[in-house]
This record gives sequence, structure tokens and C-alpha cells, in this order.
Amino acid sequence: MSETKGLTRQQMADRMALEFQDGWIVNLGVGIPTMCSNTDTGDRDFTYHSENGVIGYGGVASPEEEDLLLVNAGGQNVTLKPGASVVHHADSFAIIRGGHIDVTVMGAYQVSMTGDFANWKLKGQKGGGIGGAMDLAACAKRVFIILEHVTRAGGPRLVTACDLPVTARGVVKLVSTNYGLFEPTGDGFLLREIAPGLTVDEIRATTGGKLTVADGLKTVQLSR
Amino acid sequence: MSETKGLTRQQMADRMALEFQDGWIVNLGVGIPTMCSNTDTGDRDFTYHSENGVIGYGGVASPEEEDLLLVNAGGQNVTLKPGASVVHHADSFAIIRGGHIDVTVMGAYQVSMTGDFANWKLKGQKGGGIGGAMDLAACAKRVFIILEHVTRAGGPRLVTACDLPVTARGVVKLVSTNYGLFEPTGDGFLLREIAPGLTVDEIRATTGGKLTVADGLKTVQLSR
Amino acid sequence: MGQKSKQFGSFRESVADIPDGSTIGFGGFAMPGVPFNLIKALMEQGAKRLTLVGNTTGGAQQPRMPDMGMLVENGQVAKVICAFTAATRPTDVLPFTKYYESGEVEAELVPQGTLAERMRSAGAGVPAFYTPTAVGTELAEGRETRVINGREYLLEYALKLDYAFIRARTADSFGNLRFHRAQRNFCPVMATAATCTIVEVDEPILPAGAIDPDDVHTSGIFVHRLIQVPAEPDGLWPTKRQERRR
Amino acid sequence: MGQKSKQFGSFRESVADIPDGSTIGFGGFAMPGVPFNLIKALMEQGAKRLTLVGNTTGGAQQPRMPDMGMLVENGQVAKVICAFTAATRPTDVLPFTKYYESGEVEAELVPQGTLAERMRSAGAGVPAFYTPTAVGTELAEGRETRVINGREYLLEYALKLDYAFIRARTADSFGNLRFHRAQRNFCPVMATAATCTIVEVDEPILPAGAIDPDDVHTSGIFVHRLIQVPAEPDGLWPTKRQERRR
Repeated sequence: MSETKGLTRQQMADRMALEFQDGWIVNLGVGIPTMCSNTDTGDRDFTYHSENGVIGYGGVASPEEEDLLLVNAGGQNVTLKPGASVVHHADSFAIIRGGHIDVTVMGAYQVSMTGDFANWKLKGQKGGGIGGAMDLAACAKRVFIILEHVTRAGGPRLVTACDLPVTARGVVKLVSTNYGLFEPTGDGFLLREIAPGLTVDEIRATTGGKLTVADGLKTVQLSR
Repeated sequence: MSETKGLTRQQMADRMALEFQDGWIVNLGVGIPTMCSNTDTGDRDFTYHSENGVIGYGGVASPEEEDLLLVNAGGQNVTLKPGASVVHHADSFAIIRGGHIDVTVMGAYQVSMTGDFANWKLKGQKGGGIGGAMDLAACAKRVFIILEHVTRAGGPRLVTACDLPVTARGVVKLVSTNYGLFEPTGDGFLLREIAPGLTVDEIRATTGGKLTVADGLKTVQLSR
Repeated sequence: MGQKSKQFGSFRESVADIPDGSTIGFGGFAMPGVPFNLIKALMEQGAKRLTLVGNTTGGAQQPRMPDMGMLVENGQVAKVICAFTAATRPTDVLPFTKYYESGEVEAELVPQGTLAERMRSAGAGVPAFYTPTAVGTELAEGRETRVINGREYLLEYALKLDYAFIRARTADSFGNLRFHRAQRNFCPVMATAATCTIVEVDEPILPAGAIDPDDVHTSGIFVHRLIQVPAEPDGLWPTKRQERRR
Repeated sequence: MGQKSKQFGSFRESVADIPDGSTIGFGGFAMPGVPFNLIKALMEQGAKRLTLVGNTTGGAQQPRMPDMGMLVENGQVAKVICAFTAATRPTDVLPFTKYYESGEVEAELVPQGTLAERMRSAGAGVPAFYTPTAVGTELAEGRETRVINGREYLLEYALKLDYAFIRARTADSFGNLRFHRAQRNFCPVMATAATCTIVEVDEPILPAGAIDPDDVHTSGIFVHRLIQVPAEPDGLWPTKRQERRR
């Protein structure tokens, strides 16, 4: 990915992870969302669920810890936390579809001001990569998205309406970008926190729909 | 139960059990059907499935073998055969509904000539006892019924049409009574084997619909 | 995987907040898996107008242990949803029958497999499914059916629970459970269908991680409250059934 | 519990009778649970016009092990049903893509949870169910939906398999299986959906009864053929993935 303004990828993940509440069951998508598990959340502790039925996985396994038959949804060899368990795929998605996941964090190409998002298919592509994204998007209690604020061409990813095929409609509650923290409001986006070094005008210029700004707008606090 | 002509309860069960093929997955209802597990079937061996998720149970437990948390669908403390396993209720009925049970043997109040049967509700009763009977009846590969040939009042139990609420329609393949072995044919019953001491005329007089008799009618062979 | 302890010190505390009008599922099939101690605590707690979900209202067997029927007799129940409102053998009259026949308590009779699947569906986010069970019977009268690939099926809806009361052999502090033999029955299914699952546990509660992840029957993500059953006579345990007289 | 042995001497024999036009499910998610040896045997066996069901057509990872995509490349496949016809990261081009884009092979793209539930339904005798997944998306266009309790759901149908190819850690001679960690994934679900389940097993096959009944993951009633995987190089085993380059 090209050099970008504002937050680093890890910082975007860190900001998102600070929203998680103690005891939450969390599903992290591949890529930047996975970095949420690196965040120091103090006393708060979570249960990480993976689509392949691993409940309670921990960090990426060191070479000595590695078990070739223990992977997360990204195919990484991981460890297990005390209290972990394993179920089969139908039971794993029963957990997802049944609304037992407190939050899913995913990457996306676009998020719309009505909370739609697109992350499974490029323009003009035949087929695509859905994986568990549509189940998670439709069924998790909260859908959080992490993405770069602008495309490589400089266009917005927070848009009035997705022009790529959507993954689910009206579900996105919170978006963390390198420019700040946003909520879709129906007719635009609420800027809740701004990244250091960015201005509201810069953000407004690169965001679809109406940009509203939170009262007493805070800067994203960085621990690293 | 009152004294009856023809086969004993164990003999009715024995005759039915001889129909089972090696390797079948068998579900036996409470009462006479359970006695099928006492039958000597020679080299043929079966897997007994119980509604509560016990797959591969064996005989009733002796006092030394007894495990209070191991019961069959009749609530009897049973043993397990080598290769047994346990699943929960939804998975147990997934086995039933999914057509994985080769035969279910049940008791009944009535069987009709079209293969309907009734075994969950008495006349005028409010509510009833369905248990797993409707699932088994609708979904097992074969439904076999064991019952006394006539009611206490002397009326038929093999009837032209059930006047009790049915458990399922058109499913009964074979009926073992104290008078013999029968198949519902649509417009009556085919007498496949006759119990020692009974006559075709006696059976015809106590059976609903047309009674047809198998070519070269055999007598039920008894091992006890 | 969360700081809050799921362990409760007493059955009384574990059911204290259950409001009137709750829908509660009760694990158990015959003796195994029945949460005797939680039922007893709920009788003392006194919540009213409850909807009870379970295999049977109970009471046909001796010795009689706490069962759904006792909550009915205690005046706490508006409705039961179960696979038996009468005993398997018609000559066994259940204590429940007179309350049902008088109209004091409502009942919804559901085939056992449909009952299990309706709760499984509630836990699995499936609002409705089709089943061949009960097609052509009194239970299907006036209800929606559909022909799929030439066979007729009945539409059934998910059945959500506010609480599940279940019993397990082993638990760890995260709430992972193991059941012994036929104790499993409805228990894991109800745990997934309930907003709050309360478990009475036969053995001392183990530290998280003491159960191998491959050997967990019900994940702790479905379990909210754990109480170890004390030794008799303080705790209620399964007992040998008396033989029926013929 | 039956006299006939389920143990086969070779992978070749275990797939010998698979006819052209079969629908075959392949367990596995990333490396764990993929039946590498059965896939290899099926490539040698040569059955044609197959419908393959699995999470992905494979081929994006290095080292490449036998996967559904290789059967496609081998000219044996009419259709795939899976959750990915493209890789998660758009820059990874799957070998499958050119066969799909040219129209040589058909594909049905199904959300992963819907795919698992459709097979679970096939095994569980549920012909169709409703799910919120994919409502409002391209996948729902022209399809039947229904509003239940104010929310819109999509109707999905059961997906039956003729064969399931899966991999397990442990088996007994009755066919009871245990999986190690993430090896479980689709394997138990496909076993219930298939007319014939063929299992490649990591460890020597145990006598019936060697696995505690409480610890069985998949009952032998769902398993028809067992073959132990030989040591390398005769047998194919999971290997460490190469790190991706950024």
C-alpha cells in the first residue's frame, strides 16, 4: 500500500480495538483488522472467534508453538488462550448467524453513508471472494470497518452510495480510517475523532455525503 | 395386557427383528419394540440409536454396570457397545430427520391399510404424548409397527382408516402382530406369515380392508 | 477472555433476577441432565406467568424429583412447550394433566425433533425452517406447508429462550462444559438458544484451559452462570428409578 | 454394530467406483482438514463432469498441495460450489480464474456460513431454511425472500453430496472420528450430508470402543470408508506455508 497521511495501519487498528468491551466475542478479518489483537486494551480481555470454528485463539504462534492444524481465518498458525474450544463450520456460523459475535471488524473497499459496505468483489470481476464476510456482516451485533480513507487515485472510500456490489446494507456502525474515526449517519458521516495532522477541511474534501463534526472534536489518542 | 392368541410379545418382536439387515441403524420404541434387541439375529449386528442422542447402546445394564446418566429413550439404564457415541438432541434428530435411521419400530393403537398409523393420542384426550414418534415416523427409511392384533373389546387395530389422530400418513411398511406379519397394501393388508394356531378366516374377521394372503403362506418360525 | 466471573455461590443467587413472564428452557431427558437444583431454587424464588420449554412436564416417575410439573403445581406457569403433555403410556396420569384440562395452564405440543431444531435455529439465527415431521397430522392443521422436490413440508419457527437451566458433568471457569453420556440431550441446544444460560455442575469448577479445546461440548461463550452442585442432602442428585409395576 | 469392514487398503481402491457426474464435498479450510491424498487419487481415477463443493478452489498458497483447482485443471470438473471463486486479496490470482472466466467451468458462489448450513440441512433432513445472510446483495437478486418478525430473510435450499472427502486425526474401526483443532472445519458437516463419506486418517485406525463415546466428534454412522495416510513421501501431509511477500 502507498504512503498515506495520518494514522498507520496499526494505529487504525488500535483505535478500533479501544472500542471493544471486556468479555466481548470478537471476529477479526484478515489484514489490518487482525492487528486489533496487538492492541493494549488494559484490563479488558476478549474472546477471538474465527470462521473455521476456533473460539479463543491467541497470538500468532512462534516456531516452537506452531501446530500446523491450528489456524485462524487468515490461515495463520495461532496459539490458543486458556478456555479455548473448537467447533465445526456449521456450528461456527451458527455462532455468527445467531448473533453471538459482539463485533466483527473487516476491511472494505467502500462504506456508504447509510452503512452499506462493499468488500467481496471488484468492478467487472466475475465471481469474487465472499468467504464468511456476508454472514458476519448480516449477523454480528456490530460491524466495524477499517480502511484507508482514500483510494490510490485519491477518491473517497466513504461514499454516498457504494458503486461496488455490497456485502450487506445498513450495518456499519463505526469506521476507522487513517484520517479518523467515523460513524455513518444516513446522509453523511459523523467525524468522531480526527487523526493528528489532518484538518476537517481535508477530510470533508475526501468524504462522500455530508460531513458532520462531533462536538468538541478530539484527536485520536495514540499509544504508539 | 390381557391373554391373547398367537404369538407372545417377545415372539412378535423376534419376528420383526429378523427383518433387520446387518449394519442397520435401528431405533426401537418403548414397550414391545424394545424387545427386538433380545432377538438372536445370528451374524447380523445393528447399531441402536436412541432419541436422546445415544448411538450404539447395548442391553439393559446390570446393577454393577449401571450408570445413572446413561439411559435409552425409555429411560432404562443401558450399556454401550464398542463404537458407541453420544450427540445432543438437535444432532440426534438431525440423524432421524436426515433419513439416517434404517428402521424405526414402534407400537401403535391403529395402522391403516394405506400405511397411516396412530400412537400418540387417545380419543377425546386433550394433548398427548408425541415424543419423537412423529419425527421417526416421517423420516426413518422404514417404519415397522408391532401391536396386538385386536383391541381389548375385540375390534380390529389393522383398520381401513385410523379414527384416532395419526402420527404420520402412508409410512408403515410392515406390521407384526400376535396373529402374523402384515403389509399395508393401500386397499387392505397382505398376510405374509401366519402365527401358529391362527386361521386365515379368523384373521380376515378381525382385520380392516381387504385381506390378501401371500402365495405359499408360511407360518411364523419361532425360536422360542 | 473476560474478567467477570461466571461462578455463583448459590442456586438462590443464580436465579434471583428472573422476572415474571420469562421463557425458560429445562434440559434433561428422563433423569440425566435435569437441573433439579435450579428448578428447586426457582420454586423458592417464585417468578410467575412463566413459559416452560422441555421434553415433558414430568411427574410420571418415582421417585419424583423437581420437574417442570412442580412449577405448574406451584402456580408459577402460564404455558408449557413440550413433546409430551401426557405420558408415553396412557395409563400413567401426569400431575400436569388436571391443570391443562382445566385450562389453568396452556400447552403447545411439539414433536421432540422439531422442538430441538426450533431451539437450535434460535441459537443459529435461522428464523424458520421446513420439516417433514407432523405433515398430515392434527398438528399441521391450518398451518403453512410447502412442497419442495415433490414432498410436503411444514414451516416451523425458531424458539428463543430467555433462560436455559441445564446440568453438566464438568465446567471450567470460562463456562466450557462437558456432559456425561445421556446427560447431554437438550442441554447444549438450549444453551445456544438462551439469552442467559445457567448451569448446575456435578464436579468442582476447573480453571480455564483444564478441558482440552477438542473435548469441549458447549463453549463458554454460551454460558453465563455456573454453580457447583453440593453433596447430598444439600444438593439434589439423580437417583435410581423405581421399577414400574406391571 | 455391523460386520462389514470400513477399512480400505489404498486411496486408489477407496475412490475407484466414483462415477462421472458425482457431487463431491471436500473438507478443509486452509491446510487443516484438506484430504490431499484422496484428491490425488481422484485425479488419477479420472472421473469427469464432477460438481465440487468446498470453501475455495485453492491454489493461492505456496507450497501448493492437491486442491479442488487441480481437479479443474485436470479437466474433471463441470461446476464448483464455494465461498471464494477469487482469493481474499484481489492481487492473488487463482489458477481457477481462467477456467471460470472462459466459461469452461461453472461456479456457484455461496457465503461460507450458508454453504455450511446448506450441507448441515441436507444431513439433517431440512430441505430449506431462511437466513439473513446476503439479503440486499447481488446474490439475492431474483431470489425468494420473506419478512419474518420485521426482518427480511433469504430462502436457501439443502445441498446434498454424493461423496464427502475429509481428513481426520483419529478413527476407530466403526468409523467414529476425532479431528485435531482446526482440522474439524467443514469435515463433520460434509460427513452428514454425503451418501458416502471417505476419510483419510492421520493415525493408525483404532479398534471400536477405543474412543470414549463422549469424545467422538463424528459418529461412525456417517462414515463409510477409512484409509490411514502413510508416512511421507507415500502420504501427503500438511506442510508449513511459505510466508507471503508484501
